[in-house]
Amino acid sequence: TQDITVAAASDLNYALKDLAARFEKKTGGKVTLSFGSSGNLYSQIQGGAPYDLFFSADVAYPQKLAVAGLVESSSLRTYAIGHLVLWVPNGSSLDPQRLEMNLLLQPSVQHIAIANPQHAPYGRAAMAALEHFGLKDKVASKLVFGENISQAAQFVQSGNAQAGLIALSLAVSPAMKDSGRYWELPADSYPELQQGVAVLSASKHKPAAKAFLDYVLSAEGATVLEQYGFRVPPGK
Amino acid sequence: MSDAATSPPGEQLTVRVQKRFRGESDSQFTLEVQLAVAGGFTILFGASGAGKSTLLDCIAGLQTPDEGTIAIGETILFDSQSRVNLPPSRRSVAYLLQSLALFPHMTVEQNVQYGLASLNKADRDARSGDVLESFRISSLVQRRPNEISAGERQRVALARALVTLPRVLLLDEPLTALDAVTKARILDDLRAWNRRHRIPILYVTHDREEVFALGESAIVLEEGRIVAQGSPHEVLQRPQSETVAQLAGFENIFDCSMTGSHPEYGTMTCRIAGSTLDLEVPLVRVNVSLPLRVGIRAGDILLASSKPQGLSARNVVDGTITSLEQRDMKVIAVVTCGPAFEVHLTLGARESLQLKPGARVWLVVKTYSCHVLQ
Amino acid sequence: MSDAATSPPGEQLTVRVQKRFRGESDSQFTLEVQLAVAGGFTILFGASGAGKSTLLDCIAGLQTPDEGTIAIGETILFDSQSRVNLPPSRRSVAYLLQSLALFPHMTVEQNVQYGLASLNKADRDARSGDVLESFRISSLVQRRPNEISAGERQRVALARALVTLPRVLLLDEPLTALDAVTKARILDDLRAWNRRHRIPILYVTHDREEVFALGESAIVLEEGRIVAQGSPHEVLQRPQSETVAQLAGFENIFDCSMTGSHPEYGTMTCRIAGSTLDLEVPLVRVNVSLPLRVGIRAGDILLASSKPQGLSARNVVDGTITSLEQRDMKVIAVVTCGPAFEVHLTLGARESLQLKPGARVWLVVKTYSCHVLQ
Amino acid sequence: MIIQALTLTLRLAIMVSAILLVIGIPLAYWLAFSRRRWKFLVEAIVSLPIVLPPTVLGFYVLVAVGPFTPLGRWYQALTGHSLAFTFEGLVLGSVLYSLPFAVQPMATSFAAIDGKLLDASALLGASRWRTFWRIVLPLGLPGVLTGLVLSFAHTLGEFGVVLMIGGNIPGATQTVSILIYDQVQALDYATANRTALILLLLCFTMLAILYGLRRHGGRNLWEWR
Amino acid sequence: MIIQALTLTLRLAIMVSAILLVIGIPLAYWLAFSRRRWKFLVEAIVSLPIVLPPTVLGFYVLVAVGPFTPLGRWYQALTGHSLAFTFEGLVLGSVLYSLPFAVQPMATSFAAIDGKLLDASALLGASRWRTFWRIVLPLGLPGVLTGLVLSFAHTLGEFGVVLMIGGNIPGATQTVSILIYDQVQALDYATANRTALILLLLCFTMLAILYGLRRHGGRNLWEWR
Ligand SMILES: Nc1ncnc2c1ncn2[C@@H]1O[C@H](COP(=O)(O)OP(=O)(O)OP(=O)(O)O)[C@@H](O)[C@H]1O
Ligand SMILES: Nc1ncnc2c1ncn2[C@@H]1O[C@H](COP(=O)(O)OP(=O)(O)OP(=O)(O)O)[C@@H](O)[C@H]1O
Ligand SMILES: [Mg+2]
Ligand SMILES: [Mg+2]
Repeated sequence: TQDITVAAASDLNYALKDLAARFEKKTGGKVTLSFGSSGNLYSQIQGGAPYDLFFSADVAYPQKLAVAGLVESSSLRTYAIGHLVLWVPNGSSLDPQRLEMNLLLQPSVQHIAIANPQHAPYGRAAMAALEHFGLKDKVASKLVFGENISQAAQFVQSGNAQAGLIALSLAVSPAMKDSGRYWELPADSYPELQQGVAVLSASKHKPAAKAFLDYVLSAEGATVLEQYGFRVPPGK
Repeated sequence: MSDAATSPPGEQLTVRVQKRFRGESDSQFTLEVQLAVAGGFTILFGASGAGKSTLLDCIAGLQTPDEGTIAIGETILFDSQSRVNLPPSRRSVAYLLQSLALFPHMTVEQNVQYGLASLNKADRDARSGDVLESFRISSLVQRRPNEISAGERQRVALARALVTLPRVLLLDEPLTALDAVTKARILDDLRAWNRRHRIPILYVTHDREEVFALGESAIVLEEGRIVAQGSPHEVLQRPQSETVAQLAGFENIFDCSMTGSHPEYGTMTCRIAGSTLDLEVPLVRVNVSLPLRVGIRAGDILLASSKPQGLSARNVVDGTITSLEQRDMKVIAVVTCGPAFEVHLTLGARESLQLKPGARVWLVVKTYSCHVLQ
Repeated sequence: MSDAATSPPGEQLTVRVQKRFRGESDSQFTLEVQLAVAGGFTILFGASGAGKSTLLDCIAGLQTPDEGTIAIGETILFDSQSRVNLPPSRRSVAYLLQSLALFPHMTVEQNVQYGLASLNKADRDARSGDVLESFRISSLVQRRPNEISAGERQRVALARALVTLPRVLLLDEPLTALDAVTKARILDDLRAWNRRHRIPILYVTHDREEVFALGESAIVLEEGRIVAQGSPHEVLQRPQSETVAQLAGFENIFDCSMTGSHPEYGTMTCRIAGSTLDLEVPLVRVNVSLPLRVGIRAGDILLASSKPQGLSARNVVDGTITSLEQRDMKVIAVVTCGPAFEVHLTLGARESLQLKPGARVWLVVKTYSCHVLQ
Repeated sequence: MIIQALTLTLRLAIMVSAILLVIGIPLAYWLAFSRRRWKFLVEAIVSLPIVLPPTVLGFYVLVAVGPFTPLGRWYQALTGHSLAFTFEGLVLGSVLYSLPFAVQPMATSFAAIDGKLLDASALLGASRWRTFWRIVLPLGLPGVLTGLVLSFAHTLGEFGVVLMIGGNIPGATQTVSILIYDQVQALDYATANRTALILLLLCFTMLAILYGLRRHGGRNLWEWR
Repeated sequence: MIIQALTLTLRLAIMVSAILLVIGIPLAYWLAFSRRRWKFLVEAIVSLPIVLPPTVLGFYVLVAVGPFTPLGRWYQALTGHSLAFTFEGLVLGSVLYSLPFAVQPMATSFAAIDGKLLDASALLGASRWRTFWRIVLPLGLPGVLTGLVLSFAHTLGEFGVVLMIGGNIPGATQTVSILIYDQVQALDYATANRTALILLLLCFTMLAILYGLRRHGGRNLWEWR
């Protein structure tokens, strides 16, 4: 079995570490994980980065890479669907379950953290959700933007933003699970956050990469992903 | 610099310091002096490395003595016991450093006026203008130190120190880079300045002319210790140590032993070692068991071409001219009569006596021209 | 420094340069000289700011002349026409800068050996050891420049320049910070060095003693121009310009007009302006319509307490002593006889003539002691 | 948008440079002339901020000024708002992060001044204050200038700290650096190139003028050697 | 993992500092002593890399060394592999980004050396080369040291360029900075704090030793004032 290097979006941090550990135990192959923002990883793959597998936070990046021939189109899959939650820290007096999106209109909410909608998938989803609830203009001046969804989470978690629209995968992560409360946004309030994966054309360890990909897409993989706040696309 | 009225004598500078430099194993230097400097010029004289600059540094506060006291009048500048140590800026001491330390980024004028911050512009200009004028550097006011000559720089630094109104003035070889004419002029200015201010001035120089032009008293330093003190004449004419003697310009120094004493005349006789020549010298209280030395200035010895008669001088010795050399306006003759004497003569004397190497001559030395050293 | 054999005369340094500093509106300085310097000491003499350091800077390559040529023997160092301009490092010129420029981060020894990189360690040590020994600074070898006295620094810088074997040596006031004894010793060393090497040495000094101790020839600079050139005696005894006269120590300078000429005796008579006093002076080819000046050294004037008879001196004038002051070993008398004359006497003369202010005296001035300046 | 970001960036850089002048020069003075035993510890600490990744430094600052710390609460009580996501927050973070770049060259320059000149100034009765203004500062000017240029340029380019503390709010805390970063992340290379080019040209012009001035006109100020 | 990252980081920082010594000192020398008219342009250019956000600079470097440029192809042909995502790539990026921090303080220090000393050296027959080694370098050492400390620390802390060019591959291109950044991104604050603390302590110790040495033992080298 061969060693592989996997490039993955930051929101997969916990889930993939768990999956990689299980996979290594099972097969004996070594999986090296390299996390980054999907945009950076995209640029790096364009620059010839020596990754074997690319787990993106959306499908657009792998699709673009497929068009450019940098990933194998045949391997392109949606491996998970992300969820958006409204998150407040424990110290907050506001109850997201009760107020739902109206929480954002409370005067005590001065800053709302989201990821940057220009390039982060969760940011785009958050903007869509705000529009869906008719809040976009009302809260526009309260928005602060993280480089990625982790930074958005840090904004709220440190208390500097009073609420944030972040990934469910982060909200249930060990780091945040006990430090705040959340309300999961209805799935129809924003476009589905499909997260795509593909094997790099330049990979020298394609069989191993495919093996790991298969494992992630397997039923066992799906269970793990669900556990970390992702939903697995139907029909898989 | 017009007011020539003499001010009453001012405060006195008293110094007692000890300062040791710990050399890297080999050499070591200790300054250990005690002195009181009254108003007016006190010349600090001493060989290179004798500790003159170190002493001034201690007074100005640039170096901290290991032990001692420094005071101007009643004001204590430094006291190792009571741990007083005023910073240089509060000592009211003006100090012309040997290295000048002109501010390179300021013009000559800005340099000179630096110490006058408390005055208004008109007064500042007047004060600095006067000094610059009399030091002949007023045409340079807009230049920077790197654009003027070394002698000009020295005058700027002197002007900078003088325009402030210090309680003590320290000048470390202030006129070395100057030609005779400029130097004479500035010496005049310094004398006039001194008449008006009468503050203690410690003036370091190696130049005997400056000593006599300025000095009201003199201090001789030797290896960090004071070896002589008094008026310039006292110090240099009655030298008690060989260093002072050499500094004072004794071209002739002889090892002698006492052969007789004539207390009634205030004289004694000494024989120059290795010869049969006796000299009559002034009687001094000496330890007879120690070797004596007698110093005679070459300029104090007279030459005669025939044996002189009926002179008051007691030492008349005949000898032969072994060399005759002209240097500057001076003729330097060496006369051998057992020991060799160096004699300085005028050009006129050589001519009128028709001196030539090989000629027989008589040396005439007055008793009081013989200086007993120990 | 033991080998005392005199080397044959070496190459000659020829200089013709023009260099102008453009002052900020007010003052301006132009150096414009042409000179040839043979092996041995050539003294460069001149008032502060006369351009001495600038001339040396040009020769060493630290400043670029506006125009001219500089060559050592056949080697052209600088030529504005053919655009030759060797960098200082390739001129084989050793230069003791007035500012010394010792390397602050190196020990005395490292400083002195800096120019000896091409030698092996043993030779380096031998060469520098000799010089350091004879300059009496060998105990300081491990110190840094900021840990030694100013005079010691000066000797280190001199040693550093001398240990290299240059083709030309430039020394800018190398001994100013030294006491008489140390200076005399180093002058001896320099003379010995010169005997062995015979390279052109340009030596700047303000000190007449150094001029006569070292100088084989002398050049006088005045406001950037050479005003006199020749042996020290020629230059200073027959001064043709007032600056040189003052430098040469003429205490008495009188404006005169010619009243008669006696070509047969080689003399002429001059009347001191504003008086009826005639002086007999040597005959010189002068432009009668221009004012004349006559310079007389105070030391060349004799005093007599009664009218002298049967003397060869032609100028005998009676006057009155108006002041009598002792300075150093010298008595300075001012005698008024219409104009006032300064006269320098020995202490002995004062005593034997029993001179006092107010006393009537006769001034005796030899014709050849009167120097005509124009 | 780029105009807005540019204005903000320049305001930030000028503000940070000004503050660094005010706190950097005294600190540099102290580092250069103090004789305290523990000076070297302070020297080491001053350089520490830059060994942390900027984002991480930013994160720590964010936590420190957040409502869960005494500092954050105190500031909130004092001013009525939090430091995070404000211009003042950006200034704080940037000052912290550029401090060593300002202080170190200044301290080096100050320490290189000939001690005899400081002595001479004191001997002429000048207070430490006067000596500082008339001697230390003019003679140390090249170092001060270097420190300023480095910290100014560094503030222009830094985005980790700024993003973290500022929250990337257009018009309020979005600097040009963040803008370019966003454009690159959005794969909008053409716009990113244009923005970067504008920034580079602007800075190049400013630096060239500065260095050119120093060389030609500014002789009075610092080319007195 | 932290050991691995630390080793890599130190290797990188030492390498970068060494290279900056080798190219920074001559460049600083030129900047300090050249009399070219256009020197001020070079001075301005040297400072330019730091006005770009590091990630963006990294991005441009990545493009420049990528397979679509002559430079990238030439390097690939020469060495058989690309510069990107290798240790050498990290070194390149870091050198570029830390250059101003190294060069500027050095140039300032060199320019402050008393010209008379350089004259004296030349007069003693020393070549420019010897003058440089024996006079300029020892007397400019405080500036060289400042430049080194700043660029060393900056290389330790910088992660934008490194992340972009290196690609965050543990063991190959993952520096401590990136590691800490990753840990913060993963919201794993406890680990991040620990890693940051280790880095800070390490650097603090190194800097304190360096500054302490300079103060006490190293007198021979640079405390000759
Ligand atoms: N950079 C400059 N700009 C303008 N004038 C200058 C500059 N350097 C020197 N000078 C002037 O040139 C003249 C000659 O200077 P130089 O240093 O050669 O004099 P010097 O004969 O060596 O005097 P000193 O005996 O005082 O050392 C002086 O009047 C000085 O003011
Ligand atoms: N920092 C130091 N460490 C060790 N010795 C020193 C230090 N500074 C001075 N000395 C020594 O102290 C002695 C006195 O130095 P000082 O500068 O006072 O002499 P000086 O009388 O002024 O001589 P000069 O006439 O040459 O200027 C010298 O022998 C010198 O070598
Ligand atoms: Mg001294
Ligand atoms: Mg000169």
